[in-house]
Amino acid sequence: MANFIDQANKEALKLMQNAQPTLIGMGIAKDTLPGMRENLILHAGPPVKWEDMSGPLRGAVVGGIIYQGLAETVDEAKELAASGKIDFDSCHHHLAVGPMAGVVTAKMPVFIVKNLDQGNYAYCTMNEGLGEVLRFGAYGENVINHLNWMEKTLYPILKEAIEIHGPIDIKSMNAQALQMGDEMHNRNKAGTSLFIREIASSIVKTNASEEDKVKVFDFLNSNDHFYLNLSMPGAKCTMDPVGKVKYSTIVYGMARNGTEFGIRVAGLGERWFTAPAEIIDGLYFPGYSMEDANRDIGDSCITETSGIGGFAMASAPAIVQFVGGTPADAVQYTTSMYEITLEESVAYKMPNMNFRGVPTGIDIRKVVETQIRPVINTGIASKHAGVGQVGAGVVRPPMKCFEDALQAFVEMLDNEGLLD
Amino acid sequence: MKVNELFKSELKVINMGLESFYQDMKSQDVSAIHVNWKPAAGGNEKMAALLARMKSLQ
Amino acid sequence: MKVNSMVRKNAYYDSVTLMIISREMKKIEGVDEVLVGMGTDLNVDLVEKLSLLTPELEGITPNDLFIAAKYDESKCTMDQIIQAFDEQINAKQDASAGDYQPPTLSSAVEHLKGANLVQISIPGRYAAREAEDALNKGLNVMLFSDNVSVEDELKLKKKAVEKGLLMMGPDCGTAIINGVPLCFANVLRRGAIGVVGASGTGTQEVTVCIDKLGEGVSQVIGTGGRDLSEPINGLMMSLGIDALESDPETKVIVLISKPPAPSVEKKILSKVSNCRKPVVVDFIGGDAEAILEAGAIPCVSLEDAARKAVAALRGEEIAAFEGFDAPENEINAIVDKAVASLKPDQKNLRALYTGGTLTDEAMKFLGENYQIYSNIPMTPDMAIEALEGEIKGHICLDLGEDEFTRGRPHPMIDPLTRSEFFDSHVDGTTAVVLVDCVLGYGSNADPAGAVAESVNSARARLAKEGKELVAVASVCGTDKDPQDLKKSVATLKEAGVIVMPSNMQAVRLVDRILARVSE
Amino acid sequence: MKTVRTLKASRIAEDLHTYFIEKRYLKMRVHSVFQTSANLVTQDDVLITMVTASRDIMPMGLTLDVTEPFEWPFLIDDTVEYTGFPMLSVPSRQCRIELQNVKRWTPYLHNVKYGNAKARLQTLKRLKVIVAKHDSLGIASLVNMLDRWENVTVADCDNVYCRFILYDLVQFLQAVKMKDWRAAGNQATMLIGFGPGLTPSCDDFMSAVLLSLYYDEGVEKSEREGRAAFIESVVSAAKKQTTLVSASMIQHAAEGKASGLYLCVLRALLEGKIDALEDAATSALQFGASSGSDFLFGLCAMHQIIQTWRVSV
Repeated sequence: MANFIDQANKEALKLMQNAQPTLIGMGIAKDTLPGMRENLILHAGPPVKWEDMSGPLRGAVVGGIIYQGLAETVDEAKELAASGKIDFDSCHHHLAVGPMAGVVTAKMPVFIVKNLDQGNYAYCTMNEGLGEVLRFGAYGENVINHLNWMEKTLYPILKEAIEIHGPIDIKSMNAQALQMGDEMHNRNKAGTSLFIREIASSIVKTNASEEDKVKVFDFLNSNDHFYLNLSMPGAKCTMDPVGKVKYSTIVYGMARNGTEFGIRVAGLGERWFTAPAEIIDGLYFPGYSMEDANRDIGDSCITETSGIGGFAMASAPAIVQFVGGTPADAVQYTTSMYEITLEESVAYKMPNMNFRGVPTGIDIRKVVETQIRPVINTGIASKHAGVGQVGAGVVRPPMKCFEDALQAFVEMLDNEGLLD
Repeated sequence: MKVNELFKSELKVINMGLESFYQDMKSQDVSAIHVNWKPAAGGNEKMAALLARMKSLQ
Repeated sequence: MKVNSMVRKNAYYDSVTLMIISREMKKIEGVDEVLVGMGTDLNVDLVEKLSLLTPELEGITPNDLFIAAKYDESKCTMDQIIQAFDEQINAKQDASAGDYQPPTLSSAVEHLKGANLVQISIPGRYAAREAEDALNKGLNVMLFSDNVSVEDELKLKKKAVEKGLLMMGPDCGTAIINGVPLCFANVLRRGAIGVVGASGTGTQEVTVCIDKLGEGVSQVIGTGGRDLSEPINGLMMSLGIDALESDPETKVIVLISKPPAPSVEKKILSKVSNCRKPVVVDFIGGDAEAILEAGAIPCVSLEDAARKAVAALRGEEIAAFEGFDAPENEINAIVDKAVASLKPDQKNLRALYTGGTLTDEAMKFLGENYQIYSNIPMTPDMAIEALEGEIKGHICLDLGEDEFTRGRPHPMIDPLTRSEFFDSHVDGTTAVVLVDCVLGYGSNADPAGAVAESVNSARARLAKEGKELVAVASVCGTDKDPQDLKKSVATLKEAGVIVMPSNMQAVRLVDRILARVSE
Repeated sequence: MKTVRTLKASRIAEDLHTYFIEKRYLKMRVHSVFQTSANLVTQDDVLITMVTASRDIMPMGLTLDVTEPFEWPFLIDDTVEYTGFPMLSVPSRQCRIELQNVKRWTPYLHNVKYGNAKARLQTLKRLKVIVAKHDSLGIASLVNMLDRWENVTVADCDNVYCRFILYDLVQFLQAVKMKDWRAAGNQATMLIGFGPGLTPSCDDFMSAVLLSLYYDEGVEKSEREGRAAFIESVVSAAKKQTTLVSASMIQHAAEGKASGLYLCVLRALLEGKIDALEDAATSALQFGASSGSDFLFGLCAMHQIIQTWRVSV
């Protein structure tokens, strides 16, 4: 008979396989996210204090404060952030996820994604596009204006369009995008296109002006990563129920705040196991080098946690070049992820892996035993606030996170008298 | 005996250890695979012990 | 400074490759300027302007590749520059990801469908666990690793016998399964002689001799050196005999081992006496009577074992072979010539072996007639430790033993240990140097070349004292081995080494020479 | 008996497609084989380039649908035949490449939305910075001298190729700037075939020049003839003076054709789209066909000249 850990993992895997992430609507953070309030600012990764925040995260916080109207100037915003009058917390603690800095403030619009299988929710802001944006720590006037446009124009139209359209099945959209060359982390071109196709007629049916509709379409069309902010909450609401399975050794959360990398393991509840985040040895845009790079940042590796992203690299040859490899390397990356996972996804199949399902369910035991760490596709942010993306690459979580978690797991079993 | 089944089948070798032995196999067109073997937990005794304790659960 | 060039007609490499290569080539020590490019007029103009022009470049066309270089001849050669070019080209092509290498046995089994044998050469303290895992998965095991405890070996072999699987080793150097050489094994003709060997180079010598005689092997099963000890009780040799007896391809069985523990010998021989196929047994220096009694064929040497197996297979008369392939007068001429070249104080033997069982064979034969210092001495007082620095008398060494290999590769892989002993132990009192040269997969790429080099430098050293050196060698290998028997023999002969067809014949020849010089 | 190995093409360049339809029967020879590409040459010295999926498709080229790393099923000098059926066959290797239901790829730009002067100036400026930052092994480091080419010295050169060609290159650019097409044609012969690489650096540079001229929307009637003669003289010089691969690249450029990545850079430049330029130029430098930096240098040089033409008009 299988032991109770294996049984717990089986149960956890069932939750992953059966999850039904579905976009059901949009709302304002303060009215939707549990525990959200005016003076609370959420950020990516495990909790971090203002003093310990890196450049881009601080920049995004400053931008967030100004956008929220809590301060008017940059200096005021910095002072306020340091004053202790603003509370900071991890997005993950409020059922949310955010790419890069991942800053969420009370009045930001968010997507509402529901896992129809378990009935739980996940939230994510809308993707801002490329260039000078809050998530890379920019806080200039353009950034704030753009955020305001997203709130005042984009949000009402999309919200109405989703209401007109009805729920959108993220899982099947992921599955299709995967077949079209996306891995839903660093490439979201197919997903974004599918989303536009799906929502187009509903946008047209909204009451907005023609001019605004055109702007919305242009914006969606110009932003290949728009879908990332749907694939992320999709992965988040898939993984959250796993976190409640006692004795499971599966990783249900991975996230970085630009200072530390943190993981969460099902059997160990809400604890974060953290270690300093790495600086990525990736492919830098001309003129930039590792010296310009911030430590690894963002909640987007929730995609890898759920089995897509870097785990599905074999299916996205187009991005392989941008992480400095060949298509054969991509297949190797994906193949090696089967060594640390427990199952293959039933829903997410990769055509050029002979329709094998993506590697699903990271087991901390396997990671420690094989010393193979999860592979994450990621963008690299400049360490200076506001510069933006300076490269892309492959990063892996520090081994210490997994070793500490394994040790804690054994201690827990010991405390419960379950080990000899 | 199973050995006699081996004598009748195509030899397919898993090589674990010296990679040159694997290269020898490949150079003779023998179907082979090389295991990128590392001691459990990369030789970290403490981790190996923790893993062993978890594995002892039956 | 020398200016030189090379032209390759219609050679095309993509631009990025060419550019990176020319940069890398400038880093070669001694290279002052180097240009790599396509032979267009303007490029040749540049070559000229840099004073790198050679007549060779005059007939070049735009579709030819050239390398033009200026370099310090005392530091490098054009060949080196061209070689560096080729290496860079190849390195670039190899840069793509190789075959997938799974991290664990379980995963390997999934990636190689139908895998049936695991070859293990990881550090001994981890090896038993992996071997056990393999047996549990129904896989045959070739365990090359040493430092596996007797307890573990017994446990593994019991499990293997229970499952009817091969558990070759630990410390098993040679096996050939279905015609595929494993670890240190030679490339042999396939045939009808099945071999179970507890000694690595002994097995190699027998199988190579079989090949030289025009026959082949069905299966060669290695058992590891401890199989016929009391605790292990010949578990794998017994299983091997059973497997070969029921193998339709095998017509004759050969067993090779150092003398087994008496109780084990009894067990093995009783098995042999029930075997329906002819069995040739070479328990090097073992009890011939007992073997005969068991209805098997005893031998006087490894080569003899091969000859008798072939004879048994061909249904020919089985007689002991104790001489030479060459006619007696030729042998005498070789001995005369060798002895004549030596000075009166050159009396000593220096036998420097890389193969363990080959050393045993030499010691067993020569040790009867001479007092020889060795790490496997006939009597304790002849142990190598008794030498204490000062070198005197005859010496015969198995350089593959732990005492010489600590911290460095086996001399069959890396000939450095033997080269060092040539330098330190071959002196003005040396009459004969006796060596083996083991070819095959896993062995050094050119052991004969290394021996030739050592012989040449020793000869140059002795020449200063006005002395000659006599070197005798045998090559354990076949023409199909990667190192090639013919080529190895030619290399040795070119260095003036007397090459004999087998270790035993080399030993006998040395015996004749020593007998003459000690008269 | 050996079985016939069948490979499938996934994409084909339109010009090659038309060529096959026109020819009905073709006998070709394998000209060269690289890791991710291979060239065939017809009896009329037309070059056909096959690539694997990780490589950019070329004019007169096709992409094979194969997994990588890929070993090409033929060797240099093997004969390849096309007999009107939608496939190529390599009789001596029992191998064929199927061309059925293959997607077409357009090897030239269409629907270019020319951007305004300001935007184009910005993209050009950005492109120069990108090229300057790239560690070039060819002549691209000369991009730094584009703003002041009347006063260059050898100190501007960081390698032997730049030093050798600097003077001739400046003369060439000067002639083009003055629209002295005859002088430019003569001067071009002093460049073609020079530099490192299978496609020598100056050839990459020159194809960028020709490609830019092709898409220059402001040609006046009076200069058409002169330009055409210049282009013709460059193409014919290339046939004599440089490698076959280079000569075909230059010929294609004269017809407005180039590999996919190069076209992307050009489009971004023409349309004045900074983001698109950033991505395309980076890819062209890192992963593009050979000598991307020399090609981009050529774009910078030629577009700078085109800008000055516009200003002076």
